[in-house]
Amino acid sequence: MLHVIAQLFIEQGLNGLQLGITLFLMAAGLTLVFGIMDVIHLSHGSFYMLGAYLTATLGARFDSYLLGLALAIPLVALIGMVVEWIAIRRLYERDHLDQVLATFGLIMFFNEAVRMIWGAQPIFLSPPASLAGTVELLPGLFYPQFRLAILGTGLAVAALLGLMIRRTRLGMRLRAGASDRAMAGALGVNIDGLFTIVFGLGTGLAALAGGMAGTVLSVQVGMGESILILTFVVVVIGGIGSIKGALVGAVLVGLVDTLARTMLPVALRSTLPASQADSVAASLSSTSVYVLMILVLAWRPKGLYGART
Amino acid sequence: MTEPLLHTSGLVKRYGGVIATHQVALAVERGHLHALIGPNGAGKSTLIGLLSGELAADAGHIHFNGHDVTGLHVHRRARLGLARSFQITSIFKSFSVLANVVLAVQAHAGHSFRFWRPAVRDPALLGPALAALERVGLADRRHDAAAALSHGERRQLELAMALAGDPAMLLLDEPMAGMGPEDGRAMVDLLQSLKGERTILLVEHDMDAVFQLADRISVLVYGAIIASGTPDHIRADAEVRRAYLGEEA
Amino acid sequence: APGEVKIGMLTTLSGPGSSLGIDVRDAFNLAVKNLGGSLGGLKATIIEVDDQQKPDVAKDAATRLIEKDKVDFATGIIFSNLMLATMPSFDRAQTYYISANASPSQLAGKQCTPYFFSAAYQNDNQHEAMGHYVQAKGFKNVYLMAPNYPAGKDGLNGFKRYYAGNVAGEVYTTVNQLDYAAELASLRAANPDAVYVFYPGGMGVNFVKQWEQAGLKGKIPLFGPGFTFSEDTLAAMGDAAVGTLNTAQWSPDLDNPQNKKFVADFEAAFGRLPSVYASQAYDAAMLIDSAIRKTGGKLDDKAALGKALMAADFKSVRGNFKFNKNHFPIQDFFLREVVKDSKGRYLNKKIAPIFQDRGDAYVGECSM
Amino acid sequence: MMLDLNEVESFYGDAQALFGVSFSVAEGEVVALLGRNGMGKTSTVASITGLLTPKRGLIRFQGQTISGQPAHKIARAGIGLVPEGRRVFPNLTVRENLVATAIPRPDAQVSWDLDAVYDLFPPLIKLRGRMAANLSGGEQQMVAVGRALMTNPSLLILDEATEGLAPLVRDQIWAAIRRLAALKLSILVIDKNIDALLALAHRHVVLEKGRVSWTGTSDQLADQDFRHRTLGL
Amino acid sequence: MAHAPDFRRRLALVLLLILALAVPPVLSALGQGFYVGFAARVLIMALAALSLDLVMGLGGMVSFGHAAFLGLGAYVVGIGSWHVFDGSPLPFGLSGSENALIVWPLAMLVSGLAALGIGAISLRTTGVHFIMITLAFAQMLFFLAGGLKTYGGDDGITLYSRSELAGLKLSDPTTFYYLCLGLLVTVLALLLRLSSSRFGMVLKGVRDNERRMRALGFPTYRYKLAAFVLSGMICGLAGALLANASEFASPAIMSWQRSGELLVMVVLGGMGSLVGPVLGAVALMVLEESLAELTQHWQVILGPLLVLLALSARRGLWGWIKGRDGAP
Ligand SMILES: Nc1ncnc2c1ncn2[C@@H]1O[C@H](COP(=O)(O)OP(=O)(O)OP(=O)(O)O)[C@@H](O)[C@H]1O
Ligand SMILES: Nc1ncnc2c1ncn2[C@@H]1O[C@H](COP(=O)(O)OP(=O)(O)OP(=O)(O)O)[C@@H](O)[C@H]1O
Ligand SMILES: CC(C)C[C@H](N)C(=O)O
Ligand SMILES: [Mg+2]
Ligand SMILES: [Mg+2]
Repeated sequence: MLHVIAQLFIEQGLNGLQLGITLFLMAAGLTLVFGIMDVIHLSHGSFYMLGAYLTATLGARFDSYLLGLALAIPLVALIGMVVEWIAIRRLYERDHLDQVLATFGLIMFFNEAVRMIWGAQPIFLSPPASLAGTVELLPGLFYPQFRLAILGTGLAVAALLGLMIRRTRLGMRLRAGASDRAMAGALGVNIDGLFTIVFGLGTGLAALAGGMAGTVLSVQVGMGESILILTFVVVVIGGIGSIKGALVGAVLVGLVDTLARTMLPVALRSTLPASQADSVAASLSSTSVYVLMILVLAWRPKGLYGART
Repeated sequence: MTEPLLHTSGLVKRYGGVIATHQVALAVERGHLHALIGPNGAGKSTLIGLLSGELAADAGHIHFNGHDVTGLHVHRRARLGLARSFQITSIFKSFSVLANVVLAVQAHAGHSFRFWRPAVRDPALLGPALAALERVGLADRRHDAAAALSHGERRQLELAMALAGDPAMLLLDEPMAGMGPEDGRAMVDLLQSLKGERTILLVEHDMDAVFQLADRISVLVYGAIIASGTPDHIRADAEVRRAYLGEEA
Repeated sequence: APGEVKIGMLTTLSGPGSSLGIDVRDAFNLAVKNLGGSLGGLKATIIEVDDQQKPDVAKDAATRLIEKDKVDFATGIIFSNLMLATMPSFDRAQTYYISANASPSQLAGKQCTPYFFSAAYQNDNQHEAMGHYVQAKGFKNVYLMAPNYPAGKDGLNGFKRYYAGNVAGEVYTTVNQLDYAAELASLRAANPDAVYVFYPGGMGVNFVKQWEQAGLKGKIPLFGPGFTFSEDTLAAMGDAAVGTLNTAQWSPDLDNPQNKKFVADFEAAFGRLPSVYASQAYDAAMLIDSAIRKTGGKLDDKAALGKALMAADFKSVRGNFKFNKNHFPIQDFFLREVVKDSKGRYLNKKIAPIFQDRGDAYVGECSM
Repeated sequence: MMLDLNEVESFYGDAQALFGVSFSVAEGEVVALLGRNGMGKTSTVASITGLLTPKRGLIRFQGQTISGQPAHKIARAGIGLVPEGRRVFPNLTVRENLVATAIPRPDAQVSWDLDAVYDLFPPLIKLRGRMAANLSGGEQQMVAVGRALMTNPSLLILDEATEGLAPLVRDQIWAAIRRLAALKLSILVIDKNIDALLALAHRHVVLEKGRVSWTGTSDQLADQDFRHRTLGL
Repeated sequence: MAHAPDFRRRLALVLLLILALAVPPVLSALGQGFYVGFAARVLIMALAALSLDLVMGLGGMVSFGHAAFLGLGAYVVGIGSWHVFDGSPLPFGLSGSENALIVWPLAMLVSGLAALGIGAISLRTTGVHFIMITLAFAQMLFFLAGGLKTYGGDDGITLYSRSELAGLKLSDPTTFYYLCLGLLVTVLALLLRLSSSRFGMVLKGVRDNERRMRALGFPTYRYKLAAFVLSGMICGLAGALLANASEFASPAIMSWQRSGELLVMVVLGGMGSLVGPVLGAVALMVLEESLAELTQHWQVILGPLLVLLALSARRGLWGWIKGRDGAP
């Protein structure tokens, strides 16, 4: 009995982690755009959606999920750069509100465009057959291979990004440009080019997240919004502009959300009828991450690893 | 002698490891212009910050005009008559020059929970504001946007705002920074004219100005006051020459 | 306009629930097409609106259909929560609502109204049938799952009405939740001897796929209502669903002439097999047609129209069909199995009857 | 000519700041830009460095036209700027501030690197790991100067580079500038400390209301009452 | 000096008011009676946008969670009427009510209190963090509302009848429209006056340079909080009206997209001008409605339109109508 509970905990922990990793891939991209370029990029979720759709289509076209994903990422990154070049670029000097307005418009556009191209019904994406099975992590603890693959990928990306921002000159120039574009320019940094690349990187990561999440959830219009807000929460908890923060924040949020979602009902059932208990639990657990965020901000107004205001 | 308008005892401020202010005991007499000089990073702005209340002291006490203001918020100290200007200019860019000063006056006209009467047409605010602008010589630019002022002009606006509240004491952090010789001289004359009428604590790297204006000078090095006295006495001080003045003066 | 009848087709055309709405819309249009573009001799105009499976959107759309488009009948709503949000509007406007699916207990009982007719079922029915079967098979410790909304509750209530054994767990997930990893982990830990899930549309697809990915298929028997294993989603589930048993009032292989025509026409027109929802919509159209014909096209005589509807004077694709006093059907329910046929199509086959002339548990509370 | 301005007119929105500024800086020449507050010194600098794009007129640097070019191209062409009001990157450490925008030119006769800058401003050594936001005013000023030197410019522009510096440090900076001048680096300098400029600059350009009102040598300028009569300085 | 634009501004205001008054008769003349209800809803959103501009435009506090107050207002009305319908009593011996004179002020009170709580915490942060923390609070209320099973959970409350206001028949669209218009104009007038008052100056000062405000001696936190609460109350009133307009109250009202729409309306119309947001609301909703008539894919047009607006219209519609004017 006891080991069943232990296993349950581990398994739920893994589920939490896996949600966390998806969030991280989103948050990493967003924290670059949001933290470093100081753009409130609401349409970040749209690129997550595009990533999922393109993975689905291309995957079906070449009937290989992995090939589809591999093609979708650069493609979405490219789309991202074009969007940056056309619209986002003009928003850097603007205040956050124009950014909200514009990227809000972008969400509308992408959602509707996708609806026109792919239709309003969700597409169901299956993981590659090679990863479809389960692994026995502990005796009796079976876990889907594909979800483990998602975990691994995310962690690898985290490491690479951290290095890029903190160690390389590219990273420094980015942060410099973020705090004073004009000055960085006057010192010879081609900020526009730099930011275009970062934006591409961010959207590429979003595509990766979307392509992987598409198999766990489903590929549908609006999938971007549902994750976008959580992503912002992650970024803020972790500290805007900090990749490390994004990772820690994402894992925290993932765990809190999953554990709340599984433990709260159990707790409440003792007092309420099942459906009551579950809806109360559902609403409480949905708020849990926001409570977490507010607590973190109360304790550290700039987030766990936040430097800039 | 009478009790000083402002005096501190055992004032300490740490930034993590850095000790920016170390056991500072400073006394500023009523009506004096007291200059605070010292190398870069000595802790002058920090001290100003502590006095104005923007920074919280880690230890020690600050007495102003008979009150212990150590724990008080910035705005409470300002109400008691402590006004500061900033080393890096800090104004309301989207406001007109006049509105900047009006706001400064309003700050001292009791609370601002007044929802009806237009503030900029309120004589109670307008009078003092114009007076302050006259004083710093910006009256003729009063309708321009503050954003359109040049660096030096902004410094003048800074001072006008500090004066507007008719404060008992001015904390001026490098008011002459970035002023050309001409405007610099104008500023010196202005401060000259304020002497006696207001108590002033002046942080400045322009030694000509300092030695011309100051009644007393305190020298800050590594957060501690290493010397304090009359201009002549300071000019003579070998330690000060070595640590700060160098060949000048 | 005289000689014309306006139908408001308010249904779910986007999101995980859209496979249902699309079947309902297509089948209804098919029926109208087969009736020569008219209903009861009146030229039929169908105004199509997507409710996005959101109560607020549905409520708003209903108001528009009534006040702006002035429709004579409304139909199409898939989900009971939307039905309950909108019915008061139809009620107040005295617009007949002919349900092609959503049929919540509230409207069958206390809140029953003359302006609501269900051409589908009462939400509990399919679940009752499966509860009856699972009980008969002697399962003692069953784990129940459903979306947390009125129909979810109706569903599990229906199941428990006939299943008397122990409930290993009763879990209500949020509507349109798509990742069930956490729930599956808890389910496994509870180790039940059978699992019953009510997950229509995309929810079902994901649940069944993840059920297989988690390695549970074949380890624990999985049952559901016809909704969970329905032709609109079977293709997406693929082999994961093959062999599962479920219960419904209709199946593509029902052997009656109108059904043979319906299934054939539907597949010809849309290149896919109809689902139980499609069958309900097709009947809804036929019902409206019969009623208008009875009243000789007098749409403003609401009372006469009500009587004509009540008569249900049409040939249902499920064979025998008649209305109870609460305007909900009395019909048969049976066991189905998901199979993959020679043409590679995934579909249900009727296996064994369960209920004859089944009404519903709430008719007693209805004061009509 | 190293730098050559020809009838440059610049605007902030529709407020004109420069009304046709013309002057030039020869190779290895130190030119001082004088003028009271609000006369257009910084605007001139901004126009040269591309922070402000001139509406009319021409700016040429080492023969090629730079007016209208984006700021980063101009900088890469070899113009280093110490801006008015420091503008260090607050969210970078001192060291990062110095290296982030560095342009190594090993071939140049004086090539600035970290060590060279640390020699010039020893206080920065112990501050190298500190976020620039947490520096004192003067410390930031040192970073700003060092940062510009690290781009190894052939024309260095200092806009109030000694503002807020203690006399000692100020002297060090003047000394450094002299050294650079000696090494045939062209320099355009704005400063309130006329005496220092007299000792340093070959030529002086006085701006008045966005126009060049006088140019001449230190000797002419040294004449006190001439200065007052004609320039009001 | 600033007279010409001032006159132009007044003229524009008068014309707008006349326009607004003409809406119901014109519509019913065109046999488009249905749209009177829509127009009322536009005015209600305008009121909400206006309340947002008070904190955002004047005070520089960008709240991404204002839909929460809209929702609270709506729920007060919804719950009031639900208990009338269902007969069951409320806690603290209260009983359900549909009397506007009781329910609407209550709605303002409740959202005001919520604003007090949310503001008290959120205003400790600034900038982007403020944006995000207000969003977080709104999301919390959104999900909590979804947990109120008794009041329909995610599916919300259906009102069986509108509030009663001394004699007025609010169920009549035209009456309801004029009531909304009256409230909107009154609030707008009050806020316009407020914006140039001392209180208004303080808010604008905070928006520009809060640090300096404190140094000048303003206890800024207090003023910001006061503005936030006032804004919350106005938005709550809008919520109460909205529940009546759609005879429905559900968590959807509090969704972040709704908060986003409010932001869009404000920026679109011209932030800080108070009149602007009203125009912004009208423009956005009318645009949506008419595009939706054109094609079901109207968002693919509206989206880029918004982008263009963000990139071009710096001072918003109103700035463009009334012409430029000097700084305050
Ligand atoms: N936020 C901070 N965090 C850490 N150290 C700080 C911070 N602010 C200032 N310091 C350090 O405290 C010391 C005093 O700084 P301060 O600004 O008071 O110097 P100052 O006397 O005003 O110098 P200057 O004349 O150059 O303005 C400096 O060494 C500075 O680096
Ligand atoms: N950002 C700006 N927007 C509008 N006008 C400006 C701006 N900056 C400067 N000006 C105007 O341009 C004119 C020249 O300003 P500039 O800063 O070039 O003078 P300056 O010689 O550098 O003065 P200072 O010695 O005070 O720095 C001034 O009258 C000022 O009002
Ligand atoms: C079967 C489900 C898709 C719909 C359910 N019967 C309801 O009324 O909501
Ligand atoms: Mg200082
Ligand atoms: Mg200047």
